[in-house]
Amino acid sequence: MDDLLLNQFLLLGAVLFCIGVYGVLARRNAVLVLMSIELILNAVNINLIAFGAFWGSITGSVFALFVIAIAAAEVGVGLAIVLLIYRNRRSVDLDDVAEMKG
Amino acid sequence: MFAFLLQSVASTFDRPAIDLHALAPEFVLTGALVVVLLVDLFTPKGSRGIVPSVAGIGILAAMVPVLTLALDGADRSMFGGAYVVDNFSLVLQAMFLLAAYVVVLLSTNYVAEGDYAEGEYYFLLLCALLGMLVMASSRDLITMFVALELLSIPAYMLAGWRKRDRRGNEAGVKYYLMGVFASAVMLYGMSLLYGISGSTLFSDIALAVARGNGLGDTTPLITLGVVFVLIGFAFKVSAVPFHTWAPDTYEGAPTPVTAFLAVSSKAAGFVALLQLILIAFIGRDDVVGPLMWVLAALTMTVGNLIALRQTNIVRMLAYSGVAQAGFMLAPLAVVGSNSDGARSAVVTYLLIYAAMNLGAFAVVLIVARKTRSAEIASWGGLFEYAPGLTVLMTVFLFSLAGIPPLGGWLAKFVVFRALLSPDLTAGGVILAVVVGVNSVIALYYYANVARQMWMNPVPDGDRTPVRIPFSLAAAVTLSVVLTVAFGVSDLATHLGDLATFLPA
Amino acid sequence: MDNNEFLTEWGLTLMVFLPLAGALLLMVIPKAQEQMIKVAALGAALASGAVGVAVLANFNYDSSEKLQFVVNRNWIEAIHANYIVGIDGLSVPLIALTLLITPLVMVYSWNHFPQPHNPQAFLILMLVLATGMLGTFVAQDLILFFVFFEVVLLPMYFMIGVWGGEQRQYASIKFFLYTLFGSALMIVSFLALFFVAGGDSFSMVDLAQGVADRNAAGNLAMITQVLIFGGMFMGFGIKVPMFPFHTWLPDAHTQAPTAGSVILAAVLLKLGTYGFIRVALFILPEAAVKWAPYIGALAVIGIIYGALGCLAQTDMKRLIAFSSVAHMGFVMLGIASLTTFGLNAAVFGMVAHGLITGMLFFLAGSVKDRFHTLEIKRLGGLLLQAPKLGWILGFCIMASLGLPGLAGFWGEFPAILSAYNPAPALSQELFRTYMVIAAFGTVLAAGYLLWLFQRTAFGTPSEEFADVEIEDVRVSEWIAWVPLLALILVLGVFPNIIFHVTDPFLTVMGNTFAGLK
Amino acid sequence: MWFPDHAYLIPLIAAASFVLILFFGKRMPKKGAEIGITALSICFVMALATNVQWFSHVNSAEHEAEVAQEEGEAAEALVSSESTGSATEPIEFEVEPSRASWTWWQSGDVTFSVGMLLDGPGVMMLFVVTLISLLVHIYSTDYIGGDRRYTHYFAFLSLFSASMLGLVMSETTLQLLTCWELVGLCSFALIGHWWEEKPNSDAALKAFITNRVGDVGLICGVIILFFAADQSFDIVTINEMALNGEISHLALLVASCSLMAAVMSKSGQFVLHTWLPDAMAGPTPVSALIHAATMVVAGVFMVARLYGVFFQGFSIGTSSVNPLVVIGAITVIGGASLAFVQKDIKKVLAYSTVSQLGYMVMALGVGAWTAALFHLFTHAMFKAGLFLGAGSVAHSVHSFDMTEHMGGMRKFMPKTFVTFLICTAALIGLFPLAGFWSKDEVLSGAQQLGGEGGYLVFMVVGLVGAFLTALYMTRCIYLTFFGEPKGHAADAEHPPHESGRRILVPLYILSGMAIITGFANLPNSGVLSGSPDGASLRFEHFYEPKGSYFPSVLETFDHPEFNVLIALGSTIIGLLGISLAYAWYWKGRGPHGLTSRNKFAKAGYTVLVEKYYLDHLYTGIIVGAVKGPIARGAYWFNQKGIDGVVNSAGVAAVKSGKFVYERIDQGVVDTIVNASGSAAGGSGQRLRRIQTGRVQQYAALLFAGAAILAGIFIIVI
Repeated sequence: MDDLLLNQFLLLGAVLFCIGVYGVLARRNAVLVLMSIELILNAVNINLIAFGAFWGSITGSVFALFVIAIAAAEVGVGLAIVLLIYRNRRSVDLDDVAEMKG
Repeated sequence: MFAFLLQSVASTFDRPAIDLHALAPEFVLTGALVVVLLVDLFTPKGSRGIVPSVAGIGILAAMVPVLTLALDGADRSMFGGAYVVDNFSLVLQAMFLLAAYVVVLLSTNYVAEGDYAEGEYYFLLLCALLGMLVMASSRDLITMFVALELLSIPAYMLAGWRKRDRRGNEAGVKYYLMGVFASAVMLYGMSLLYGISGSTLFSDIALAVARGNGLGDTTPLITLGVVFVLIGFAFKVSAVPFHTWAPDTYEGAPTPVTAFLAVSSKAAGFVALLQLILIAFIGRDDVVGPLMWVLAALTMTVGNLIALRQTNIVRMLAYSGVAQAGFMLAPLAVVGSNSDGARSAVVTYLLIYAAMNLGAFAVVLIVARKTRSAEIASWGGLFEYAPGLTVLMTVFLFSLAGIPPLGGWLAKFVVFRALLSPDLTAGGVILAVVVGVNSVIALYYYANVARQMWMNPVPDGDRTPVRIPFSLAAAVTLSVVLTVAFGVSDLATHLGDLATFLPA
Repeated sequence: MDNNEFLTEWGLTLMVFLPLAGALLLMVIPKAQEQMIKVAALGAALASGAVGVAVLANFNYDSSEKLQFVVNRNWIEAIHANYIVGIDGLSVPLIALTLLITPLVMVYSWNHFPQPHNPQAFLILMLVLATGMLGTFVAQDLILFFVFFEVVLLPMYFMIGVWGGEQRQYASIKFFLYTLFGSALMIVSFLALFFVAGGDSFSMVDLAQGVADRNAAGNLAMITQVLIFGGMFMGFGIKVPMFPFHTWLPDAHTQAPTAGSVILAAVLLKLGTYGFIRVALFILPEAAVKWAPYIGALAVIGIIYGALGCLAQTDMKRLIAFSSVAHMGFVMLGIASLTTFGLNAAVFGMVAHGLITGMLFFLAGSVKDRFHTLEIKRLGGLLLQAPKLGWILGFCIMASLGLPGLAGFWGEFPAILSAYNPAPALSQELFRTYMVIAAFGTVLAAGYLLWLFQRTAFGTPSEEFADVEIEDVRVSEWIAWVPLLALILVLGVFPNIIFHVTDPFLTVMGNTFAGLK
Repeated sequence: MWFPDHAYLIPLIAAASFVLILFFGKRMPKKGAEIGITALSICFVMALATNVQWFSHVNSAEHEAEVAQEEGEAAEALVSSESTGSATEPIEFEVEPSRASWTWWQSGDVTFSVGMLLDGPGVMMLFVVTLISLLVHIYSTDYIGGDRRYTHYFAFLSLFSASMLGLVMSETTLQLLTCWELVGLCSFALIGHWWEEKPNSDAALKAFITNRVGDVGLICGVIILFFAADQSFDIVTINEMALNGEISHLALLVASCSLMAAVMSKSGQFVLHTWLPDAMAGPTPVSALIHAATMVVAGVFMVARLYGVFFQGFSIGTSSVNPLVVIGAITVIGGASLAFVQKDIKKVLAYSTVSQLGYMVMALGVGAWTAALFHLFTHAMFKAGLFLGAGSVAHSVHSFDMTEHMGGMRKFMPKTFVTFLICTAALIGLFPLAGFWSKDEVLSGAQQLGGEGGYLVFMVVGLVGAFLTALYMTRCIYLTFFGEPKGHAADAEHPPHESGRRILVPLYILSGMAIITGFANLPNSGVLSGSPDGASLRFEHFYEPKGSYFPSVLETFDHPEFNVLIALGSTIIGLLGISLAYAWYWKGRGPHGLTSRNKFAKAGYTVLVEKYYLDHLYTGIIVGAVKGPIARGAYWFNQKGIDGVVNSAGVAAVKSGKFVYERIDQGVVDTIVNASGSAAGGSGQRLRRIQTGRVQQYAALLFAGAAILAGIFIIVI
């Protein structure tokens, strides 16, 4: 993979990362926030794969696989927590989850 | 591409030499957590106390190979250097195990009396502990990432363990979301580091980071990677401005879990920071030093100032923990001129901090059993009906404040020492003064609690003596002995000096 | 011979830690056994005192400039801190003072512990305090010194905070924070010093040598030394306390229970001045020369300022507290002169102030005990109602205002004397100005002290107390006071008792400064 | 020479008496008085013995010198036959003082000693102090018998005696300073003896604090001399070095000026004299002992003791004006004019004491050392007699107010009257009583000594003072012993009565001394040059130090000679004063309103009728003027001006103390401290707002922090 192509992938990763961050910050709905997180993690994955290809080593891909697997677990836990919140509050609006402050 | 991958894997794969002795702590612990699950499955609902005992024994059992490895003394390196057993990892593994054991002691009554899922609780605790053990040995980005998630994901669940409690939920979700955001930022940084060096091994990264990789000026990219990765762990140690989750989570989480987060999880963060900074980023102290300087100064100042205003003791301890993290970050600011001193100082501080902070949480737990409140005001007049407990809490608090001859002062001392040695630098001296001023501010809120206990009347007039369950008594005793011993002997500093890395 | 070896090896350690052992013992005695607790506490204090006396008796006074009874053991090796204890002529008087005051305070409190009573806790704190104070005076390793120096904070904090007056919480935390602030900067200085002096030992002697060597080699920047001294100045200066760091003192003294005030005045303040001589001046003589004019200035400001503060007081105890600012000003002036005279005066001043102001606080406590107020306006005619108490007050006031023939004089006069002719490196004109100002301070001292005496002891009792039966001096008070009163007189008549001990060490020091240009 | 060599035992005996009275006094049958009297008797006997032995010591020293000189002359005669005239000149000889010394403390290689330096002035003072102290002890047993603090009183008398005796035989300036303060303490305690009343305790405080002001000077002076004399407090050394010129003139001048302050406060010189009249609040015997005869002369004694320093520092021998003489002169006039308007008999005597102390200081200022000490000596006798006499009267009428409760007392108390009269005559300086001789020497000194022009002005001042003395003392006599009894004195039921023996005997003794002590220094010059050697100038002979530490080694130091004109003049002036006062009080009529216009008319009307027309006129103008506006003005100035300054200095100190405390200490310094505390708390409060509780804002902070930090580091590095 040459430099130019690598840069395009990296740019894509960066854009995805920013979109993810925007989603995380802007969405009220907890589920949407979880989805935005996935975007960020995928941005990382794109970077890893791209770099892996650039270096011609599999380490990047392996890393990406680990990220995917763990992200799955993470989102699982996340959804469980969101579910708990929904049970107790009948809402998944993150702005409401602000009892503790200061 | 997939075929290419398969092919390359097939061609280069050799079964790595697995040193069973080196991995024995992890194996024992894994075994223990399986046993915990099974025991929970097959014991009747009523018979409590078995699961925590098993967990405790499992933790102590894992201690045995740590000790044998320590006695053996040889450094071991596996998986192409991705996983090592050296003095550093052994000292910290021992600390993690001991701290976790104290957390189990703290949890026993709390979990049993609170009608929580006991088996799962200890299972998750041990999982997180396993992650910490791995963290101490990892010298590779992937290993470190896995270890981090292994300790974090169970921690998210534990934080939200009181599932019918709205604050419990809130604690969980805040910790979870912030944790994931931080992980994401960190991962992004890791991907950049990998991209620059083409390897996930710290030793390789160190070379690339220091010299560049011959692909033109990649300095900004390296800087970005370094900063992002460090920020990911700065979150873990609750450094300002990445500390925001800590007070809310600590307050909402079950108190034993809070203790676990405040001590073990934070220590894990520091372990990672030490390894990254001292091995992987050693060539970029021009970034790391100032970054840590800023983070340390910010963290201790903001943490202390906000702690002044807290009325809830757990929340106060949370902010105090933030401030303490600032003190621990301080030596890393001079990593460029005194890397050994910085490492030794942080490890020493971690050991002492674990002892005194766990002790403080233990007393909080005991007192909360009577007062049913975490408000500092409810501690009024404790001295009148529980003088022993008051003295213990006083010891922990003033140790945290850094008053000699209690452990905390030695912790502060090694920080000062690291900052000022071997030559006086402006940055070091100024930060030392900042540390000094901050420790005075910190005294105020610690002393405030002492004031409540010693000098104020009992708010509700209820002077019935406090009943202390055995496990909590054991935890407190262990903590106080260590807190005092660390202060008057060279135990902690000695271990701190001992915890050296395997030479790369 | 065996005895002597044992004493050399263990004497100081035993003396320092016996009170602590007593404190631990007290913890296990049931709270109800009050008599036993008191006896045990006093026993511990006396045991420590007995060991101390044995040590002091075997001290070789002919070579009191040398450290004796030195014990050097490894302690916290990782930070090069060693357990080094030893005494020389500088520490001996202060140790003796501490050994004396502690049991006396206990005896004084014997039957009237301040509210909320609890003699057990009170005595435990007292014993811990004793260990801290004694330890500070014997420590010859900076880290050990620092630890002991700080150990006294906690017990005093609680003593003020729990057993103190109405504003006790404010006063206690103020005391604590202030002192800790100084300590924090001080420890930074200690460390900097450690690295500057070679970085392999915290022993004071080694550090002094290291600094001297580097100074001789000319590769130690003066600014570094001055800054390090500055950190120590904060630590010790707050403890002394020097103007403008004195504001914790009136509050702490006023609010503390009698026993606490006495110990605070008698010994705790001396930790600061002792530290100045033992640590700051000893290790950093060249920086001391640079600082001396400013210390001298603050000292004389303190003398006048403290006196003016006294004149404004309406509370007897607070007045006595403020007078400490003035008196410690004389001590600091003596130190600032950097001469043998001045240093001798300073040490004598420490002891004298300890005895006299300690006594005055005892008296204030007893007055409070009887009249339940210390407001000067409401008092009066003490000499009529309790003549012995009144005359003792008069005696102490005379001692405090520096009447020759009583101990206070020997702290003041030689200090003023020394300011006339300070060390050669210092400006004579400046210090002579200080001398005149300090001399005028003695007038103000006479003013506020006699005014106090007139308003409390002279005249007739105010209407509200006219018919109240006031008990004269009690037995426990006699026991506690007679040694102090006797010492005030004896030291006043035979000052050489102390000068003889302190002089050899301080002469060596004075000669060091005399050699600096 | 056992007694002079062991004279230090004398103060020790007195000190022991103090301790014994303090601890056992109350249990003794006479409440401790017997201890004090016994001790002081022993002291007095020892002092007498010391004096006797000292005389023979001086004589033998002189004899040895004579022998040596004769031998020398004999040798000289062999060479040259011319050896005339020298035999009549006084022989130069040295008298070794008795010394004893112990190490008090040491610092570095400097040793500070305490000890005894006993020479002429010391021996003389021993006699004065022990005699008067003994008499006062005896007198007091009656005078304050039955007082509730009888024992304390005697204890302090003993302590005072010990301190004063220690002071006069001090070996070092430091020891002098110590005793100086101790006598001040005793003065404080005894002035405030009846401290139940606020004025008494006020007076005590004023005395102590005013003296402290002077002590600043003493401390500074002592320190300056210490370093000037190569780190020595030794009085002999300091004097010797001062006289040798080993100490710079500047140092001596500054030291002398500093010490002046101490003299002014202790010896009641203007402007620090104001405590002395107030000190009359103490019991009368105390006033006699402390505030007339002994303690107040400590300043004079100190100057005499360090005369080498003052002589050189103020260039006394060569100048015609110096601080000592000026202050002394002001005090002479000031004190005397103030004495005039007092109603309180003790205050008359107090101001008189101030005035007489002025004479002594003035005498020292002009260089008449012997005259000063001689006047000190005689003054101690007759002034103590006057005070005790006044006490005797007051004891009988229970008041000190001459205008309200006295008058005509001579009928009730003839014996007291006679003694009082004798002492008054001595004070006024009537031939041949004590005051005549001593005052005359002072005046001669002012006339004859000094540099060019001499101190003539001050001789005039001395004469004016003598005149004023005659006036006010006569007035005092009149108001007390003549005229009609008033107030308590007129109380028919309890008529005043003569005092008992214990009061009278001291009075006899003192009045006897007032008669004879003048002859102690009978001049042998001028018209009296025929007086026998063995009887003239004995005081000078025995009590003036002879050695290298006394200015007599200098050429500029000299002794005045008897001048018959001055003697006559002063006597006439004294008599004039008496007669004017006599005319005014005894012969004068009506309310003495001659100062007002219509009374002038009345006086004019009686001009022809009255034989004493001129007398009336002069009395009216001079006495009236002095008694009226001038004295009142001076008194006003004294009370409002000088005393006002002193008092307002106190008030100002308290006020500034309040200001400093409230505004600066609590207002600024403490506020800064507390404010930094609340600032910390406040910023904590503000920082808490970061913690909104909203997880997305937390996240924003996280990402923003990451972005900003990364951005900064990328750009900067």
